[in-house]
Amino acid sequence: MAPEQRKLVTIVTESVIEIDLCEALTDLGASGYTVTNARGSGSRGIRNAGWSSNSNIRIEVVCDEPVATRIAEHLREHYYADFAMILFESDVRVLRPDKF
Amino acid sequence: MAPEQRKLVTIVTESVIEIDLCEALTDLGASGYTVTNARGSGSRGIRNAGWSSNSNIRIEVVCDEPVATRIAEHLREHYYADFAMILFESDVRVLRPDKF
Amino acid sequence: MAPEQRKLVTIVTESVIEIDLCEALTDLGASGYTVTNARGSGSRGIRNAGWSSNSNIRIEVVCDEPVATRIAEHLREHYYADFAMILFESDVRVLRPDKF
Amino acid sequence: MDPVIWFFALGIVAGALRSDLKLPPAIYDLLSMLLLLAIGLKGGVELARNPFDGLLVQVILVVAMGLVLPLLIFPAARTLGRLSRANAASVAAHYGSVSVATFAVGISYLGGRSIAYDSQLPLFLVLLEIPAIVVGILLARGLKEKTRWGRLAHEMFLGKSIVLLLGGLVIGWLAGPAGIVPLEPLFFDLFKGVLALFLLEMGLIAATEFRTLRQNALFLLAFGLLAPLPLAAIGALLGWSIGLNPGGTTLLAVLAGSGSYIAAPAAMRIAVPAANPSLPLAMSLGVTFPFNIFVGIPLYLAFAEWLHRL
Amino acid sequence: MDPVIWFFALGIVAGALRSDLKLPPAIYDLLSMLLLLAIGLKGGVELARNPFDGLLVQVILVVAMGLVLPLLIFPAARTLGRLSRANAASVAAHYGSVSVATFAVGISYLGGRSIAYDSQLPLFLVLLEIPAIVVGILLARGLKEKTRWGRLAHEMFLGKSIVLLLGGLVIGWLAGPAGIVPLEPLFFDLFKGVLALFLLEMGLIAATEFRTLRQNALFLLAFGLLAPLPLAAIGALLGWSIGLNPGGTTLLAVLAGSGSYIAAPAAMRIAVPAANPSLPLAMSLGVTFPFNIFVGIPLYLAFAEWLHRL
Amino acid sequence: MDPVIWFFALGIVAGALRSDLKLPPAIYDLLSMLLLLAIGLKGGVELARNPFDGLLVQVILVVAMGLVLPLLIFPAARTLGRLSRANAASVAAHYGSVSVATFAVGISYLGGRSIAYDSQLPLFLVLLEIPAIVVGILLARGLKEKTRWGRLAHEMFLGKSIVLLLGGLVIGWLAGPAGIVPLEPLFFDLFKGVLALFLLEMGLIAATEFRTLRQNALFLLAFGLLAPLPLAAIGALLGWSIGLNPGGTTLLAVLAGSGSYIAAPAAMRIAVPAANPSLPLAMSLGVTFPFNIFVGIPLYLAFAEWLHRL
Ligand SMILES: Nc1ncnc2c1ncn2[C@@H]1O[C@H](COP(=O)(O)O)[C@@H](O)[C@H]1O
Ligand SMILES: Nc1ncnc2c1ncn2[C@@H]1O[C@H](COP(=O)(O)O)[C@@H](O)[C@H]1O
Ligand SMILES: Nc1ncnc2c1ncn2[C@@H]1O[C@H](COP(=O)(O)O)[C@@H](O)[C@H]1O
Ligand code: NA
Ligand code: NA
Ligand code: NA
Repeated sequence: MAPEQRKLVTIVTESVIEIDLCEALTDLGASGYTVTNARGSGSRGIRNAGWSSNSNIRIEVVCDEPVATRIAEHLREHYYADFAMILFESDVRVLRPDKF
Repeated sequence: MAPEQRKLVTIVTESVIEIDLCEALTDLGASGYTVTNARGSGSRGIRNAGWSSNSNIRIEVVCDEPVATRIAEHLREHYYADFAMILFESDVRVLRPDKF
Repeated sequence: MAPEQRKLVTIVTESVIEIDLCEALTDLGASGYTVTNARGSGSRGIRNAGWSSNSNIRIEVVCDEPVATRIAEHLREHYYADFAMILFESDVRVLRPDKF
Repeated sequence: MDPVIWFFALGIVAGALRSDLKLPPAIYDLLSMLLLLAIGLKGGVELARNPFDGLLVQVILVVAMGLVLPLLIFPAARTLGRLSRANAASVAAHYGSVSVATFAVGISYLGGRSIAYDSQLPLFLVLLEIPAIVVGILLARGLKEKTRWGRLAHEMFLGKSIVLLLGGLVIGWLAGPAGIVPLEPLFFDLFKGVLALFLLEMGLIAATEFRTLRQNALFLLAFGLLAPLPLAAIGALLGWSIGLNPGGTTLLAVLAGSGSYIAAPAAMRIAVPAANPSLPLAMSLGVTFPFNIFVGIPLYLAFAEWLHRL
Repeated sequence: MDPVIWFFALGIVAGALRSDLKLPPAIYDLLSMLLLLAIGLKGGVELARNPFDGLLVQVILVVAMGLVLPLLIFPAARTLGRLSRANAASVAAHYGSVSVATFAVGISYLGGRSIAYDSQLPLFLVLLEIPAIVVGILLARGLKEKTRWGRLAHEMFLGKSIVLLLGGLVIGWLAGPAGIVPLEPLFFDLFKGVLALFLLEMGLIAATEFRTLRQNALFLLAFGLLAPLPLAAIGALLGWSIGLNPGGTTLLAVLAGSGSYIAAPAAMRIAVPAANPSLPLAMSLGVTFPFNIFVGIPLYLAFAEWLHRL
Repeated sequence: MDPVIWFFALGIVAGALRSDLKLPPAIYDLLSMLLLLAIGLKGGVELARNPFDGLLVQVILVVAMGLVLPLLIFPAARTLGRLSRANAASVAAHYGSVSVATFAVGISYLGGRSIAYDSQLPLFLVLLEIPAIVVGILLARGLKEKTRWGRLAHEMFLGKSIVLLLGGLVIGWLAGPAGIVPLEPLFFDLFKGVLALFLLEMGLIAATEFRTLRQNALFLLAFGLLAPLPLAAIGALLGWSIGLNPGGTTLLAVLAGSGSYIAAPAAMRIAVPAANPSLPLAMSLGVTFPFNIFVGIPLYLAFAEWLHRL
């Protein structure tokens, strides 16, 4: 099995939307996702995870290009205006391409 | 010191194998690794970190190409069939290439 | 809005310098950063997060090339000699380039 | 003065001086779970001890208050504060709903002076949490179809605070005064200590939230300080007229005069994303909460006692 | 009914309704540490108070039971349940080993009726944890050289539960009834409250695990409900015949009739990766644990008392 | 022997055997907060009960001791241990400062024998935390402008331990013996149990730190074992000469003879990065702490009582 190219989409955003967002990712065609707790700072100020209203999550999705594009579109439409959020994408090689 | 190319191998898997896996990474030639707690969803269902049997870890290893290949081989042989696990690889530039 | 190239700088280091380091990142021109708790192993031994003196953080900064270079310079000068620390850089595409 | 309040003050001071003191999120969760369960259990045991009639009428009136309060707050926030529709609705939802921590300090205050309160109060706490949030969402969005009410109902009714309060109530009622004895060391004896630690963290958070009060600062400060009084007066009058004792009347005033900072922020963030989440939080946590625990609660008790002397 | 059990029911209900209620993992760890230490300390103090002879014979027989039980379970799981060799062995390991939480509920149940139990029971809890796991691994893998027994022994003998139970036993024994007094408020007075919180989380987990019971659902349900009875009967008979009192006999029945969900899952995951980890967990946590705390424990006590009247 | 110490031993053993036992960091934080607040509150209540004169002179002398101790330690570490300037200064800072856990064990030890101690001791604990660190930094860096003293002062004075100890002192003093009663179940009744859990974790950490003692191992071991004696003697002599009672004298000896492992490591890591952080930690946690709790404290008490019989 040769490694194959996929996209890694990383999202950092408010933890309050974790459930909604993860549901949306699955609906948009992602085969899975990984979430870690995070804190940080950005254009919407410092979010230092002292308590739940003020904590971030960091979500990673390995997927193919069309799904990555759909995710970016969806977030831009539904979340970008109102939520602390960043999104970036990079190229990765995966081992079991059938999984993603 | 010019930055130099290395591989970043990222593994997301069940936390129950952390000790074994980290030992194996060192044996396979990795100069180090970084672990964070995670939760997620994939082909083996939702792993939401409610308690230890059901939580994930996310491991990162910065290494050269041969080590990255050895790690992928090792995981494929020993863990892929039976454990919730994904692995992906990307290119990174490091500052102190002698370290990795 | 077309996606645009940026650098993702990832730093893994001792959690004791989190406050100083995050201040420095902002001063060096980063528009933000994301921090997660981590543990790991490297040239300075095992850091397994049992208690605060022995735990790591993992910091990510999305920024443009000059800022990435400045960050690398700053860390090399002020921290590399005395702290458990690694730094690596990769290419990412961002959605709202004006933010970074 | 009740010593638990000094812990809040300590938190405020440490936060204002930017100390690195910080409770881990897991501990914050543990403490709030213990408080919610303790309040519920206590209420349940009291219900088992003194069952009472006429609950249905009281319940209806209390829920009605929860629906009316945000309708009074919304226009005030909209006109006096010149807040956007979304922000005004969010403030209405927060202040129409209730603060568990303020209620806990109220219980602690009454306990310190051995003043009894009616056993149904924890139930009223549960009942008042949600209606104002629903009204707030309707005020912000109208009856647009897009609101995912199913998702929201789930978020609100199955949120941690309702589940633990209600669960505690039922378990306390099932166990009764005798059955609860083995659980008392954790849930009742430690109550004040747990509340003290919780208030320490609340102080740290309040100090941070207070700092975000920049735009509209004057209005927000004034609103946060003055709104509790008429709201609490409404609560006290309702309590008195439905026959609560002075302690119960005080606690209903506390509920009406306090602003939510757990259920409302989460629900509004999802249902009305355009509302600025830190605005009502800064007001309810940074201004109203300290006002209530230092000044408000004694005032409401005095008012309730005055009413009962009429 | 013991009120701590209602907390389990609350957890089940909240979990089934998919509430967002969730104990942070750190709190789960704290609660389980407190329970393990409390059980160990209590046993140690009792051992210091009533030293007894003939322990060696009892120990040998109890360990023998731990080795025999999985050998009885394995063929049943293999033939009746048509489970793969690995899965049947894993079920055997889980049910041959013991559940600390069920034991804690058993202690709490006996305590509520002031029924004494022999002081060596916590020691038996420690002794029964490991043998069945070893047998389960052998059943799955045979004596292949590839099993890293050193690594596994480390995992099992130095796992959290053994270290805390055994450590607590030794410290309790060293401290004795007088020395333990200053530690009683945390470890003994809070025991039931801590157990209540722990059971709340267990209920939440059980609700989730129960959902994964899909394939083989009927067999798994039947096995999870019916297996405890013969297993507990064996435990009770052994307890009675080695001279335990009715309380001790009940607890040995509880140990035999309960399934592990801490030590066994971790060890089997490492030693027999081919076994599906959620299958035995769903059975032991989702079916047998609730069965035992609601129905089994009272039954085992009745049986133990009947035996002692013979 | 005080049973809490066995928990430390259990931690050491489990750590040495590389058990996977580990307290979550959040629990470590909770336990240390509870200890710090309890010590502060206890001191504050005592201060309210027995106000005393002449505090200012005592305060000045105690701070002076905090400044002098590192000046004695530095040359010893530099010459006998052949440590680099940075490392020697770091050791001086750690041993000149104080260990809260050792102090807590000292309190527990005195409590077990009903020996009273002067109410100002918790205040001395606060006062002794910082001066030695400042001297240590000056010894390492001289008066270079580059030291960011503002940042460091913030780190030290607003660090968790000072804020909680001082905050507890003030709250205890404000509340007084009567006001503190409702807080006693959490902060005083659970004190020993919380200390036991904390020492369990300290044992686990000490076992790990001990392993890092490789280079210079002999000197470090010798220093860690022998340094406490003269340092504690200085503390005892000072305590005796400023008129402390035997219990107070013992605790001042404990403070002088113990090494910091919270405030000093954090401050030195930032101010003197060139110092190896695990060296003083391994000594203070891995050698001196166990020495003090097993051997030192009883010795210091004997010495203090001998002094008071003079
Ligand atoms: N330049 C950046 N690099 C890394 N993370 C960032 C950056 N900007 C923002 N973030 C993260 O994204 C979250 C939301 O960003 P924002 O919407 O800009 O407030 C912040 O709290 C940070 O955790
Ligand atoms: N497409 C994906 N993107 C990101 N993370 C994933 C993806 N698929 C699986 N994971 C993570 O890897 C873990 C194991 O995956 P699996 O073996 O597919 O169940 C999951 O629990 C997720 O945390
Ligand atoms: N090769 C590596 N791959 C991933 N993480 C590493 C690697 N080397 C070191 N680290 C991380 O960086 C921290 C500091 O590294 P060091 O300065 O080498 O001790 C370690 O504790 C690890 O968390
Ligand atoms: Na209100
Ligand atoms: Na069993
Ligand atoms: Na000292």
